[in-house]
Amino acid sequence: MFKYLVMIISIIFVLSIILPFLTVFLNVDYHLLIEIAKSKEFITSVKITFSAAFIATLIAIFFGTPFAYFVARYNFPLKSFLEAIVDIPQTIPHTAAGIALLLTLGRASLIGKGASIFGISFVQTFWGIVAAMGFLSFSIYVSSVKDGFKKVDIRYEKVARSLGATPFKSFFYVALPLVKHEMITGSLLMWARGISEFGAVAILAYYPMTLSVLTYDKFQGYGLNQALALTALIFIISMIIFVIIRIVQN
Amino acid sequence: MFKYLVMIISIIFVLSIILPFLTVFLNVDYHLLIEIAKSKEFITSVKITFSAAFIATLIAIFFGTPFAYFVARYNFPLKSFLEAIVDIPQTIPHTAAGIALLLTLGRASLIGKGASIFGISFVQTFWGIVAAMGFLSFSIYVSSVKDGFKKVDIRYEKVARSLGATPFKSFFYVALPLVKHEMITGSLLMWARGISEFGAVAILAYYPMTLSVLTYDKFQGYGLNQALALTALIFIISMIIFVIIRIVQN
Amino acid sequence: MELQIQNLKIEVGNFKLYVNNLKVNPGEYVYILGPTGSGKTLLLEAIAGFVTLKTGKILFNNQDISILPPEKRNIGFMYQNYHLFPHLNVKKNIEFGLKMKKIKDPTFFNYIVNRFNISHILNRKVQNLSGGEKQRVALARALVTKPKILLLDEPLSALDQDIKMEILELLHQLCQEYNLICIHVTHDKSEIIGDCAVYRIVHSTLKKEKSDNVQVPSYDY
Amino acid sequence: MELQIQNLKIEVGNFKLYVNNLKVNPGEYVYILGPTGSGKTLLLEAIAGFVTLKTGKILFNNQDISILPPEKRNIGFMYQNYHLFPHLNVKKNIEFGLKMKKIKDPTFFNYIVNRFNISHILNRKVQNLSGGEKQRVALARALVTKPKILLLDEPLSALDQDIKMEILELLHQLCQEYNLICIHVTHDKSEIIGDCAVYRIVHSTLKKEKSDNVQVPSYDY
Amino acid sequence: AEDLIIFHAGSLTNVLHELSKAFEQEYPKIDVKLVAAGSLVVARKITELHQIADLAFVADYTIIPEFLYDHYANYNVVFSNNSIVLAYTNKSKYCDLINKNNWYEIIFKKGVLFGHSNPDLDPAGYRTLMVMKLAEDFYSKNELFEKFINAKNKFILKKSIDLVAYLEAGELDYAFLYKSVAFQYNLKYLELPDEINLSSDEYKENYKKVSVEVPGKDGNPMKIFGKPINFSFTILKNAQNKKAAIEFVKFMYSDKGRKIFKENGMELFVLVDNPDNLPEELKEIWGF
Ligand SMILES: [Mg+2]
Ligand SMILES: [Mg+2]
Ligand SMILES: [Mg+2]
Repeated sequence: MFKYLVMIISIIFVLSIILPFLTVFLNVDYHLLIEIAKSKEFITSVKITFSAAFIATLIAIFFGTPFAYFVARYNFPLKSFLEAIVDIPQTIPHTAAGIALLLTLGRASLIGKGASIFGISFVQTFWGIVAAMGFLSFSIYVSSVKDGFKKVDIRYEKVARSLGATPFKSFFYVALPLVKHEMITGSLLMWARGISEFGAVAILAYYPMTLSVLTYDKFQGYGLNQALALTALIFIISMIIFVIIRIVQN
Repeated sequence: MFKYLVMIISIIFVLSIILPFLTVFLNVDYHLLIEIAKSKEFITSVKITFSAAFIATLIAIFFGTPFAYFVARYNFPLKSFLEAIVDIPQTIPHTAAGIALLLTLGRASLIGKGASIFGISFVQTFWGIVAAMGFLSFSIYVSSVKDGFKKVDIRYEKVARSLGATPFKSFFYVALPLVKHEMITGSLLMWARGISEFGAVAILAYYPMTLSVLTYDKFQGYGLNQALALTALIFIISMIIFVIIRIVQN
Repeated sequence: MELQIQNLKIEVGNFKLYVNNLKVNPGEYVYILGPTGSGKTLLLEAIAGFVTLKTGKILFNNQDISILPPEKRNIGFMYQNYHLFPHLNVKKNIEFGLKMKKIKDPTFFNYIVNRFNISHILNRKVQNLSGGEKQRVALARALVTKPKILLLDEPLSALDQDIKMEILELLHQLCQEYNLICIHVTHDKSEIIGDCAVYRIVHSTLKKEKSDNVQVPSYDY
Repeated sequence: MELQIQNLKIEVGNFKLYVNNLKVNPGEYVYILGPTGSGKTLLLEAIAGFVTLKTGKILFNNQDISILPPEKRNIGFMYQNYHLFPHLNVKKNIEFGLKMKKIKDPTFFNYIVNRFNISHILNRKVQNLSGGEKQRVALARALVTKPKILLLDEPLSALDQDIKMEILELLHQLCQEYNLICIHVTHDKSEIIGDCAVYRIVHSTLKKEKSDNVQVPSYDY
Repeated sequence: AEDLIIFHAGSLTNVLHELSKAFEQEYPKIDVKLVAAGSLVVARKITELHQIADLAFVADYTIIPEFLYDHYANYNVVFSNNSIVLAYTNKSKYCDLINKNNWYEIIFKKGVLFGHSNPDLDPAGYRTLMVMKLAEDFYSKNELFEKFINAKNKFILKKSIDLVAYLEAGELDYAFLYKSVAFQYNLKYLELPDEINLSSDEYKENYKKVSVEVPGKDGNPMKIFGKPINFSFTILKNAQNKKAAIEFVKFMYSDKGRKIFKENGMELFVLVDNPDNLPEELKEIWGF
């Protein structure tokens, strides 16, 4: 009885998740889908979206891994405050984050001026996409790896030290390999989230168009059919990514 | 040496997160901020945003808790497939999700027609906001509670059964209280994420305006100063929410 | 009023367990020995109703109870880590069964609480109890609803050495006091006291040992 | 070449531990007894260099090693759960110290591997080893870099009863064979064999027992 | 590749998209970036948000002189005209019944949803309000405008083009759009009487009788009076890629460009304000 009740509620729940996907694939114009899939605009957008999310993830790995280790291994004043700060971007409206980033990285800002010396600018450029994606999804990576480090018994590292490893070596040869799994899944999840980012990207870099922005643009400028075909394509891509993440996780 | 290197990278990392917030508060026009904080438009938007996210969370609690229990406690074919499906909305671009929801819940759809009998419609209404927030953030709640159930030793429930509890009672008096913490933090995180949602809300229900949409609208239509003041206000609200979540979590 | 298991077969995944015949009378305390992973807990769970039987019957008072759900079998179950409900204090843990079965019997509740010498810790959190206190609370919780059968899954293994004997003697006393059918599973033969029937799981099958010869070579488990 | 600890004081949070004097000679095997939570592990970690001393000195060969980082102390450390690196196979676990210290000594490596009778499991994953095998691999890993001091944190507690004695004897043999300073901490006095010095942590202070009188009342720990 | 950034009224999305595709084929080194917004937003992006663009296309020719002169532009090329229509689809409620004499009743009927764009952001929005004010007189329906403003069965979206997808999805029954937009998206549409549809120079004086307030420069309210709908563009003074912008305009007035406009239901012409300030190349092709 109880089991069936739980089962029925669960089934309703799952159906309500599947339904939007089903609706899209039932209504989409498949000729248009194939046409868009082949279009230069779409292919460029896929490349930009994937590579921007990839670079954002690389940056998060470089800065976030030491941070996660620092927080997991050492005690210091304001530690929990620091941990909290890293999670804030997860809960702020993305459009507000986008405006904050625009101000921080814009041409008139310190960073914007500094970056322009190296020929980098963030507004309406690829690097703006990277910044927006990175800012709003790095905490996924960090919290995954932080949990990993917290789960790893610090005694492994102590044993390594007693066997002659410097802190540096015990980090690289013991701590990092033991969180390899969390690093990989954290990266994949961050990458996937980066791909899905919209609000901040739309403000900081409407161009070059990511898949999110392109969808919105099509919806607003070119009507439903194009947007729908694009949505279906994105769903297919998302599901492929998702299957990959699941395979890696298990 | 190693510790200092890790510390320096961590500090750079944290600074780069704090910087956008700092920039906003250094540049905002505080008179305008106060004016907006008092404006009817803003207050309405806060009310709508908070209550829509709240209702979405309630729905997730009602449907998602049994689902999480079902997945954590029972074995059945395609279980891992089902678990995977629930996580998909996390990785799809939100604008694409918005278009899928528009099609699924629109006036012409089955659900839309059904709902209209009860006087509910989803496009450009409060219920559309609830649907968009719910669809894109319920998996935060579900995965929190699912992890909770998985961590609870099933033997507690078996003991309860041996003491005369029906499955229903052992669920309510033992399983649920033991995941109370995960339910609360999962709800709060889902609520916060709902508040931050933009892409899908913008498509399904640009009106009535949530805080995310209002920010975008101000930015696009009325210039940076208004958007900036709004962003600062949102940051303040987000930080308050965040502190509350942290307090509850610990 | 005896418990009798006949031709029982359990299959969980690749794991199998056979019990051809097991009979326990009220007031009788029997031991089941077996190494870790031999299926001792599983057997108790089958008796309590948490495992679907492949074949066979579990008779209590000559009635097949294997068709009943756990909550209707009236069997006390104690896991090795007691599994006191962490969200309830000592008092509410003990009252849990009464509440579920809608029994109101404050006299017996008070009697049990005094019997186990835990009246002074009723308002404590279960997390803060010592091993022996946890054990006694768990026993009180199991017995306050007056079950006829008490299943004990390695009841001493989480206790400090010095109180093991004390609790073991208590268990034997309770068995006689309430005329209980007690089944005690363990991997440690030193827990066997008194002249009890001893069973052993050998090659997935429950076999009876001569009760006067429990000293078997140690390599066997 | 002896290890000497003088006026040591450790403070971690509210926890304190004092060692007025502890002296161990090469080839000597000493026991430190104490209940769970008394700071046995902490003391070993202090000797190995993982805990900052409040006051006091740790002298080895009359030199204060307490200023050295752990990797320069040349102390073998074995935790009760061995902590074999799960991402490395048996061979790589044993080679780890050699690699870190950039030692190339295949002869000694082979000797150690044969000494501990683990040459046939070198390519195994450490997860799949038995308790005794893990123990021997952990010892090989600790000893292959030729430390002068071997710290053993409850070295027998994760082992099955039947091989405890075997490993205990091996530890004593190793101590003599390599002229090691061995410190064995445990809460179980039955692990004491031979005529060894025995210390006990009482009220946060390490105290020496008469080595011929280790049979103390059991309520003491 | 060099970028040519064009800020434009949403209602020009389709035609400019086609135009820029054709243009990119001819000039493969130039990458055209189209950024659509309501025309008032186009202006504010340039003046308030200091965003950089090469060309600005707006749906109301008065916006360029009002907002962009003299700091950001010093000439204004009126290139096409338009009218307001009531667009719908064959799924729209009462689509079989609607005509010139009942539309202002049908849009208020129960179950009907209609939409227009935001008057503060988009000329199509304030023009819709003007149409309703004119209709109140024209049809002698007292309080028609009042009823329209207070109607609950409507969406107001940022720019008129945003309404199209909702019409197509069946989420809207009727939307006030430019005729060219309705044409481009193959929507059905009801042409409103010339007296009120803001298309004709003939009724110029009639249109002038109505006005709408929108946020002007510095956010102060600004009154806009009714007038025939004319689209205009300018090359911005701070354009980073003026050369490509000129090439684009030349391409727009080439045979290929004209054809694209025609296919999108728009007539292309030239009326220049301050022709002296035009780049030489454009003076040449237009004969100034
Ligand atoms: Mg067991
Ligand atoms: Mg210890
Ligand atoms: Mg282009």
